[in-house]
This record gives sequence, C-alpha cells and structure tokens, in this order.
Amino acid sequence: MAELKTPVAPATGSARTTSRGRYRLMRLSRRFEETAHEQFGDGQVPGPLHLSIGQEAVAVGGCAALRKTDAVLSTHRGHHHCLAKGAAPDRLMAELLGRTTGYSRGRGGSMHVAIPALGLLGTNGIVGGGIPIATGAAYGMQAQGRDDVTVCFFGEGATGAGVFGEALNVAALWRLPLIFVCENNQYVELTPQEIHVAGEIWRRGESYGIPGVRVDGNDVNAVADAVGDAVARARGGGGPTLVEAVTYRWFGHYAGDRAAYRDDDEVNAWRANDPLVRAGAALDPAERAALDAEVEKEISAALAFAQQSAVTGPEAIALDHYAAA
Amino acid sequence: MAELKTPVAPATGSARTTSRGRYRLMRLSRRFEETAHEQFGDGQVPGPLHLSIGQEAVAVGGCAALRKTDAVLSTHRGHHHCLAKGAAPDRLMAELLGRTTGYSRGRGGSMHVAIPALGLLGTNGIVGGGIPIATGAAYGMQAQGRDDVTVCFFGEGATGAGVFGEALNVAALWRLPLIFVCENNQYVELTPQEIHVAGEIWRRGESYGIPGVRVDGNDVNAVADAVGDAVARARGGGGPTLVEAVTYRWFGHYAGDRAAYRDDDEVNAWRANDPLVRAGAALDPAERAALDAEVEKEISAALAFAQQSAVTGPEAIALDHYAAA
Amino acid sequence: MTAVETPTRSLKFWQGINQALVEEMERDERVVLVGEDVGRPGGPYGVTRGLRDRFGDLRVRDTPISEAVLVGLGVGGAAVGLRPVVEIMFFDFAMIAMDQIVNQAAKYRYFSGASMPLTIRTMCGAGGPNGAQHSQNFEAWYCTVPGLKVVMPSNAADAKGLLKSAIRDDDPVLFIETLGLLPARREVPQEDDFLLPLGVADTRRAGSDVTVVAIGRLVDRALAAAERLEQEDGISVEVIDPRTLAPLDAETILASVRRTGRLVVAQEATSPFSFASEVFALAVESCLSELKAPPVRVASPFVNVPTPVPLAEARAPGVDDVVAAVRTTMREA
Amino acid sequence: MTAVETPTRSLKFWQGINQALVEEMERDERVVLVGEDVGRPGGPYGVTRGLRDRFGDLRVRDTPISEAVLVGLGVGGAAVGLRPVVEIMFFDFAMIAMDQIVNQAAKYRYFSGASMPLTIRTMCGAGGPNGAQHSQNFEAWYCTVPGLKVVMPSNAADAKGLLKSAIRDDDPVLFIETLGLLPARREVPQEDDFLLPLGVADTRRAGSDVTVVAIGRLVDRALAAAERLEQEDGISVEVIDPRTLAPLDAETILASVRRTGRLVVAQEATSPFSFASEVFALAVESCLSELKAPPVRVASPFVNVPTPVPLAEARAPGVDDVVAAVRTTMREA
Ligand SMILES: Cc1ncc(C[n+]2csc(CCOP(=O)(O)OP(=O)(O)O)c2C)c(N)n1
Ligand SMILES: Cc1ncc(C[n+]2csc(CCOP(=O)(O)OP(=O)(O)O)c2C)c(N)n1
Ligand SMILES: [Mg+2]
Ligand SMILES: [Mg+2]
Repeated sequence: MAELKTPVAPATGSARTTSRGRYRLMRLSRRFEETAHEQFGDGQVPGPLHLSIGQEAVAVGGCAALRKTDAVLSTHRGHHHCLAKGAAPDRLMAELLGRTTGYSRGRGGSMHVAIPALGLLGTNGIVGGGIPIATGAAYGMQAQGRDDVTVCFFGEGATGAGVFGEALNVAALWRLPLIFVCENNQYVELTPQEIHVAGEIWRRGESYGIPGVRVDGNDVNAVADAVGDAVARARGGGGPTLVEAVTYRWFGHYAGDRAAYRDDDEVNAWRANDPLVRAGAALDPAERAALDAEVEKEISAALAFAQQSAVTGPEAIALDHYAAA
Repeated sequence: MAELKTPVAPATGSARTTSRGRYRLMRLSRRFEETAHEQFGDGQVPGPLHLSIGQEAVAVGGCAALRKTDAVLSTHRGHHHCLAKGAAPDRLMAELLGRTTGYSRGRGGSMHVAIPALGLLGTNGIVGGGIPIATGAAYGMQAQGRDDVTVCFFGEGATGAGVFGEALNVAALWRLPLIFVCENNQYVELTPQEIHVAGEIWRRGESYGIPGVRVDGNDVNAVADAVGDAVARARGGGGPTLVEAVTYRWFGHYAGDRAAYRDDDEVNAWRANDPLVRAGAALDPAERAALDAEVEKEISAALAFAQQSAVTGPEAIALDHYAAA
Repeated sequence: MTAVETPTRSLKFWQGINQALVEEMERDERVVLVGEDVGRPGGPYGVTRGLRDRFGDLRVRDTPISEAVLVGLGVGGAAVGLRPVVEIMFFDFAMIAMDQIVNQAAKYRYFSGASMPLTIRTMCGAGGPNGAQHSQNFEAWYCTVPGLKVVMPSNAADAKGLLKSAIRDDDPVLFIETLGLLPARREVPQEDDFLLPLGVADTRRAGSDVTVVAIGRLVDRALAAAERLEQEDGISVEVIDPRTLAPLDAETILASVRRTGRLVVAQEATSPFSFASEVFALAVESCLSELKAPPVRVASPFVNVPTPVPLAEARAPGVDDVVAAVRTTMREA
Repeated sequence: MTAVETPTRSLKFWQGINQALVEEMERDERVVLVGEDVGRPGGPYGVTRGLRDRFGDLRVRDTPISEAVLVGLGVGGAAVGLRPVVEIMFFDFAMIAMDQIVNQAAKYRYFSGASMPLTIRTMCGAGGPNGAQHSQNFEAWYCTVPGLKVVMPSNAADAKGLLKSAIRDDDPVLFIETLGLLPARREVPQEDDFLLPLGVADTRRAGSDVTVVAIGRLVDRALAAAERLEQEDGISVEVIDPRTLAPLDAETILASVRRTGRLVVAQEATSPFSFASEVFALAVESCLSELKAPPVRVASPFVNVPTPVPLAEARAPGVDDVVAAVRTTMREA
C-alpha cells in the first residue's frame, strides 16, 4: 500500500499505563465534566451535554493500550473518550462553550467532535452511527498492513441498532482489528436497559466466533486488562473482541434531566462505587493530592482558554462543507 | 382489542400434516417451478425468477403447523413459501407470466407477491426486508390477544442485514410469537456463504435467550417438527425461536445464472439428497404416482389459466397506489 | 377553518398531538403507539405523556433503538389488523428506517391491493440546540414516493385535526411535527371529533398582491411578515399553508398565484431540490403568463445546522427574510 | 468535450467504469473497492470484472449483505487514509445506508475539518425486469445534502472521466450509474489520464429554439428527439447533460434558457419534487422574463415501476415524449 497518512507513533506511555496516569486521566475527565456541568447551569453551554461522570474507567481503561494511530469511535456521551484518546481539554471545553477555538469551531458541541489527527474519528449524534465507521477504520488499517487497531465505544442502547449485528459479522469474517466496547451504564435515555436489551450483551459475539467478556466497568485496571488483551490480539491479527463494561451514569441522560425514573438508593449505591475513588486508592494520598492539583490547574486553564476565546458567530456556519477548490 | 380482522380459521389439516400432504405440496412446488423455468426459457416470464428447487422441504415443513390466520414473510426466492401457505398455483403462475389475473395483476412478478387474506404478507425484493414486517405482524397478533404466530423465512445471506439483529432483540424482549426460519441454501447470490456468514447462524439467538436449532432442511418432517415445536411454544406465549434449515439450491441465483462458481460434484451430491424423493419414500409408489398425476393436472391447469389470461397492459400500471377516495 | 360556533381551547402544539392520540386510541382499539421513550417517559419532549397509563403497555410500547424494526412493527402490525402509530424520535433518524418506509410500507398496497393504515410520526427542524444530526428537514424526499402521504402541520389545531385523519387514513402517512413549534399555542376546536382532511391547503390570510406559501415553522413567520408588510408597505399578502405536502393541493396554490402574480415560498429546509422547488415548478408550468415577477425562495442556506441556538436561528429564515422576499417580488418587473 | 486529436475507442458504459477503476487503482494504492459480489463474480452485471484478480482480495472485497456497514467501510476507511470506492448494488438499497451517507460521510468534514475521499457507486433505473424495489430514481434526495456531491453520467466516456475525478475528489461523491445504459457504447478517449471535472455540464448539442436538459437514460433519447425535431419540424434543440447534479452547473443551463426562452427537462425519475423541479425553479427565478413558454417536464408517471420490461418501458419517458414536450413549448405563447 501507499505510505501511511499518519506515521506510526510510539505508545502514549505512562499517561495510560500507570496507576498515576490512569487516575490522572479519570480525574481530568471528572473535573472537566463537572466544570462543563457548572457552565451549563450558568447557561454557557449552547448545546446538549451528556455527562459520563461515573463511567470514566471505561474510557481510560479502554484507551490504555492505544497509540495515536489507533482509532476510537465514540458516542453522544463522549467527553471521557475524547480526553482518554488525547483531546486537549482546552479545545474541547471551547467546543462545548461554542467558541471559535473549539475542535469544530464551536459549531458542533459535544456530539460532533472529531479529531482525526489523534485517531478520534468522532463522537456521534446517531446512536450506533460510529459502529460502521469503526468497522471501516479497522478495515482500512488491515488493508494498509498497519498493526493499528480500532476501539469502538457504544452504549448498551446501541446494541439494539442493526449496525451492531452487521459489524460483528463483518469484523468476525475479516478478523478485523476491532474492539467493541459496550459501555453498559444501565439506562438508555429515559428507560432502563431491561426495555432495550434481551439476554446478555457480552455474549452477542459468541455465535460469530468473537470472544466476549464482561468486566467491572468501574475498575479501570480491569477494563484496561480486558481491552488490552483484546488490543494485543487484534494487533497480532487475531481479530475482534467484544467487551461489555458494566458501569452507571450518575446523572440524567442529558444535563437538565432529573432522572426521576430511577430511585435514589440505586444511584447512591453506584456513587459509593466511584471508579475515580477506586482508581485513586492505589495511590498514596500525597501523590493523589498533587495530581488533583495538577488537574485543577489544567481544568482552570482549559476553562479560561475557552472563556477567553471568541464566541462563534454566524460567519462560521458555512465553513468546512466541501474541500477548497 | 377490537374484533379481529380475519376470523381464526381451523388448522389447514391434512394438506400439511400427513406424509401424503407434505409430499404433494412439495411436488406441487417442484413442478410449479420447473414449469415456470420452462416458461422462462421460452421467454414467457417477464421478470426475474429465483428458483427454490431443492429447498421445498423448508417451506412445506415450515408452514406445516400454520393456520390461515398465521402470517408468513417470504423472500425474493419465495414460490415454495407462497404455495405452502396456500397460494393458488394458477394465480401465482399468472403473476409470473405477467397476466392480469396474477396476484399483483401481473405487474410485480415473483418478488412482489403478497396475499394478506392467506396470511402471506409478502415475498420481497429487499434482502431482509421481510424481517421487520414479520416482527410487526407478530407484535400485532400479540397486541390483539390472538394465538396466531408469524413465520419469517429468510436466506443465510439476510443474516448479514442489520434488521436481523434488531428483530432478534425485539422478539426476545417482547416474547413475540415469531419463528425465524433461516433457509441456508449455501449461496448468496454469486458467492458462497463463507463470504457472508461468520460462525453459526442457529446460535445467533442464544445471547438473546432465544432457543435455536439447526435441522436438515431436506427432511420435511424434521423441519416440520422443529418449526412445529417452535410454533406451539409461540402460540402458548413462549416467545420466538430461531431455526436454521440447511439445504441447497439446485439452480443458479436466478434463472439464467449458470452458477459456474460451484462445482458439479457438490451440486450432484445435493441433487442426490433430493428432499422430494426423501418425502416420497414414505409413500407407497402407487399412491405417489396418483399424487403426481393430480399435481400434474393442477399444474397444467395453472399454466393454462395463466396462458389464457390477458397479458397485463400499461393501463394497470397506475392502479393500487392509494385507497380509493 | 374553524367554524364560528365551535368552542375552542388554547393548546400547545404538542397538546394537540396528544389529544389526537388519546381520542383515536379511545375510539378504535386497533390504534397502537410504538416508539422510543413514548411509554412511561411520555416522549422525550412529553408529547405522549399519559398515554401508557391510559392504554396499557401493549398498546403504548417503548421500543429499543431499532428504527428499521420500529417502522416494521407498524407495517406488519397494520398488515395483521392494527392501525399503528409509529414514532421516530427525530426526523433525521427516519433515514435508518428508509427501506421500511419507502420500499415496504409505501408499496404494500401496490403489491397486495390491501390497505396499509400506518402513521409515522416524527419531529423535524432546527428548533433546539441539537445540531446537524437532529435538526434536518428532508420532507421533500418523502414527497417523491408513490403510495406515501406526507403531512406537516404548522399549529396545534391542524396538528390535531390532521393527525386524527392520518390515523384513519388507509394509506401510510408520514406525519412531520416541528420541534420549534411544540410549545406554540393556538385555539383548537373542542368538538367531539375534529377532523381536517388530508390534501387540502389552508389559506391562512387572504391577500391580493403576493402569494406566500409557507410550511412548518415558517407559517407563523410568514403571517407576521404579512402583517408588517401590510402596515409598513401597504402590501396585501396571501399566506397559504398547504399542510399536506403529498398529495399537494396545487389548485389552491395556483389559483392564488394566478390572482397575485407573485410567489414566495418559505420553509425551514435548505433550498436546492426542496419543497420550494416543486412549488416553483408548478407555478411556472401553470401560471407563467400571470407571473409578474420572479418567485423568491425563503429557505435556510445550504449548510449544516449548527448546534448553538443563536447560530441555528441565524441560519433559519425569519420574519425579516420573508419581508425582504416579498418586497423583492414587488420591486421586480 | 473530447479534443479532436485524442485517440478513442468504442466502449460500453460498464467498460468505461471498469477502466476508470483499473486506472485509479493502478495509480493510487489507497483506492480500494468494496461491495456485494464485486470481487470474484465481477459484479452482478460484470462491471467490476477482473479487478479482484488484478488487485487482490484486500483491495477488492466482497462483503456480506450489510449496506449500512458497507458504506461505513468507506467512511472509516477514508478516515484512516484509504480512498474507498463502495458499491451499492442497486440504488434502491442505498436507503439502508442512508444514515452513513447523509449523517456521517457528508458531515465528516464539517465536524472535523478533514477530507472524506469516499466514492459511492450505485446503479439506478428501470432498465431491466427488476420491479418496484430495484428500479427507482431517487437522485434528487441526495442533492439536498450539504457536503455531498452527486454525479450521474449518461455515457461511457463521461462515466470514465467523471468516475476518475470522483475517486480523486476529497469530498464524498455519490456516483449513480444507470442500468439501462450499461451496454450502451460510446467513443472513449484513450489518453493516459482522461479526467472530466465534476460540476461542469456538457452541451451535447447546440440549438437555438428550445433547451432540453436531460439526465441519465434520457440524454440519448433527448438527442434522438432533437434530430427528429430538426428534420420534421425544423426546430433547433439544444441538449444539455449536467452530468453532475450536485453541485449543479446552473450557469450553463440558465445561459441556454436565456437564449432559447424554452425549457424541457427530461429524466427517468417521477416528476414531483425531482431534478426537473429544481431546474424549473432555477429558471423561473433567473430567467422569467426570457421564458417564452411554460417549461415542460418529461418524466415517469408518479407510480411504481412495474416488473415486466414492456410495462416498465411504457412507463419510462421515451423519444416521443421529448418530441411532444418540445413541440408543446413551441406552440405555447
Ligand atoms: C438512531 C438514534 N435513535 C435514537 C436516538 C435518541 N437517543 C439519543 S441517546 C439515546 C440513548 C442511548 O443509550 P445508550 O446507547 O445506552 O447510551 P447512553 O446514553 O446510556 O450513554 C437515544 C435513544 C439517537 N440519537 N439516534
Ligand atoms: C438489501 C439488498 N441487498 C442486496 C440485494 C441483492 N440480492 C438479491 S438476492 C441476494 C442474495 C440473497 O442471499 P440469501 O439471503 O442467502 O438468499 P438466497 O438467494 O440464497 O435464497 C442479494 C445479495 C437485495 N435484493 N437487497
Ligand atoms: Mg446506556
Ligand atoms: Mg442463500
């Protein structure tokens, strides 16, 4: 094949492979979203906001083994995936706040972030919309003879979409370097997963010959191990894997949804099982505090960057529809 | 619910439940298609013809336990399903020959036959197109409190379509009275099933909690038993079943396709495993000969009926697009 | 359209929809409602609230995120005797069910001779901060499909009367609601059985100088523009809301254009290959000699819908755009 | 378009496509082809024959019947550095992949700023005994989508030159082939690298009385009609094939209409909300005062495509219909 578009980068290193690194990234995601949530409350987020608070371990663990040239497909609830794949908090915050410095010039908001240079091929407003693209990215890597892989994140609700079955079949047939990571946060918009999912998601690949595993999605190391095994297998030509990471979304479907459809006991039990606290327990408190302080700085800087950037005006609407002639 | 549109009819009786009846229906289908094939060769079939010769046991066994008020969804290769569900050979032949007396006025041909009064909700030109409709028919029966069931026939190629996974999930969740019958005839248009199907089809339902079974699709009684069990379960509220019936298409994808992509040994081995001969073996030769003679008469009459019917002209094109005002 | 003597009540658009559903489900047990979040949650915007409690969860059914099978539930359900109402949350998602809508539902009668009493409800438009994949206006696509009807009401009363008729119609009807209109109020007749016929345009305002054909969210804007033009310029604007896009009531539109000689079409969709294109085509085919000035399209620019509401609103055509378009038609030739 | 000195060869339409694919795959290893039966079988109609043997089964890949993922293979493949050509067997099946085409591929640049060099090839029209679900002409739908380009060649030479350009284009292109044209021959330039630009109409025949804009299978029919009209009526007909429908070369069309004052649009699609509607809209917006007669649409009646070829042909517009339409425009005011 022709030369690669993006040269193969070294693994991203300690940021994702050490306990420190994982904790830090999870903390960054948590604080990023808490900050965005506050901004939303202040009327500063001109778009919908789907918070992943409580689910950080899935993104950080799911990206732990990835290189820059590996691809990730994300969903409507994707800040944590973006940050875990290397998105800059400042530009991401700017996007949420509708600023010209945002990744999509502040026109797209959180469902339309795509940063191809980082291998982040998109959050998505269409449930399941990223699954065919992930299949194509994995095919592209295979066809180019690269040993890169694609990780496709999706919610348990997306398993109801036809593209999921199509993709399992194609990925299995072609032994694509594709890891399906179902982030089962128990709710699908305003209804519980029981309305949406028959049987067991992690077993959906069995009849295609795809290995499946269910992991504790609030344990970043467990997720990293499961996805890491799958990534290693995929890089070696061993084909796809389906990982179901069981977790919980602490907040409503979108910022503003009070989530009255579930009871407090359930929420509280899951809050007590905080993946961030669990990840932090591996660190010594002083180290953790130092990291927290670092993150705080980074988030403040990100917010300041966003706030100091110009609000995107109507002149940006027409840009980026076709290649410049 | 409101009264039923179609009153519940008694089971169709001996036509499908006795060895005689099954053999006769299979013979009818075989001779129907052989006759249609000849007509095609003579340039008398103004549309595509997808022959099911060699697969008759799946249709006859698959419809053995059905009533008139049960529904069947068929495919582009559906003459055998139509006849097994009670379509009149004369009107079906008229449809293939483009005559005004055909089920769709001779405008549709073999991919667009639907006879709602018989519960035949359609052959289909779209691979997988019948699967969502079958799900809806089963839901409609359930919502109306009927104990009718829907049988959805589809090829192994259709398992690659997203709607298959969507339907498995919904059927399992709602315990719909729906029997998925995958007619695996080993080929998908011009390529073997290995290009299309990863793993094992009959196991596709397992992770949804749907029982699955693989049967010898050339043994009409085995198919009838497997589907019959599933029908009984579905009528009793026990939900859906997936049946994979393994069979073979003797001819090309469509009349005119020489099927050069497969070798003669394979074809001959399957021809030696003729489901019609196997069904006939249960009968005494004299009885079989009598049935054959009956079928011959019925087919001759059907052909004569079709040939004596007027060729459909352009005046029919515009009919049946909207309800009369 | 409302007879003078009928008592009315001020309802929001969504309430008109809700009333229509309640009334038709009360009237006919064959009417069922399936869709994502339509049941217990009462719809993502509350349009279907109360229905599940009233009619039970077999008749008001929350589905998985499976739009193709969702429409199939309607097609198959209708084929075995139901009169289903299928809700596709956002119009953008209807694409996922396109085969079931176009190749299956719309062709069922042609293949079988039988009725297909299916209503597909969905919600279009850039009326919220939802972005490029939740705000599109592709109504013109569906108007190209033989066998399908397309309805797009602009207010609570029409929404109610037309939805009731759609549900009783024996052909598949795509019923397009408009997000930006959900909270808009209008007086809605409260007679026993308020039905409006499909395929009949409503002349919302009589006028003699210019015909403005407006749909969806642009109807109110066109009416506001007409007021302004009357006052500021003394221009008499006729505003027609076709309400049903397919089959389109061309007669009403063309009769008006023949009288006024001037035409503006106003829509939220982008301009190329749109509803406006078809109305212009009809006008030039039938009224060329009566046209006093080139018609003008009022539409969104041919770009994606941005997420922030101020940008989405900057992109959407407004009252000013209609005013400017009408003035243009008055200036020309 | 062909320079006089270039050597040409008579090719069938499908051969033009095949040559374009071979040349572009030779030229650029990033070009791959995926689709149902495109590989070993060489396509259901033989269009892709020989490619798999030449380029191997990673670059020419038979897929399962999974149209949504099939287009996704192209979107994702393009995003990681390929320049994929995706084949959707019949245009009717593109509906199943509509979300990937409209919501994903066409919006990728808008979201990311990056290129999306994806070509989607498909085959439209009522050119065979295939019936209502394999013969549809919904090209107008795709012309409403910002970010997408739509090409519809009418002959072997254009097919070749435009497909090569489509593959090199950095935006997603829907490339619509026409079943009824596959065996049609035309002289095709055999120069090293025969490229035709997207977005440029071809005036196939100069004329001064009437402008006929024709697409797909109607181009040859319009040319035949023009000959007949010249001979029988002495009417001078200009025939324009836009070739690219989006972006449409409106200038070429409108300049012609301004000269002739008379317009016919001829297409295989049905009439309402179609390509013809848009051309009429452009004409009445820009050339009202030059129009000497109402334009006329030559299109299929608004009904499904019947399966038997004689009925399908009876439904499709032919040379006679174009002749009649042109005569109508000459008679009228
Ligand atoms: C095709 C499609 N259908 C419906 C929706 C509306 N919708 C947005 S998010 C969502 C729920 C998704 O649930 P899940 O996949 O579990 O992800 P989560 O929100 O829990 O992260 C729905 C139904 C959509 N965006 N796209
Ligand atoms: C959505 C769709 N994609 C592709 C086709 C073209 N096509 C017609 S039949 C067929 C093969 C179907 O194979 P299978 O499901 O195994 O059924 P069989 O022909 O073997 O009976 C294909 C690809 C189609 N009709 N519809
Ligand atoms: Mg979820
Ligand atoms: Mg098969």
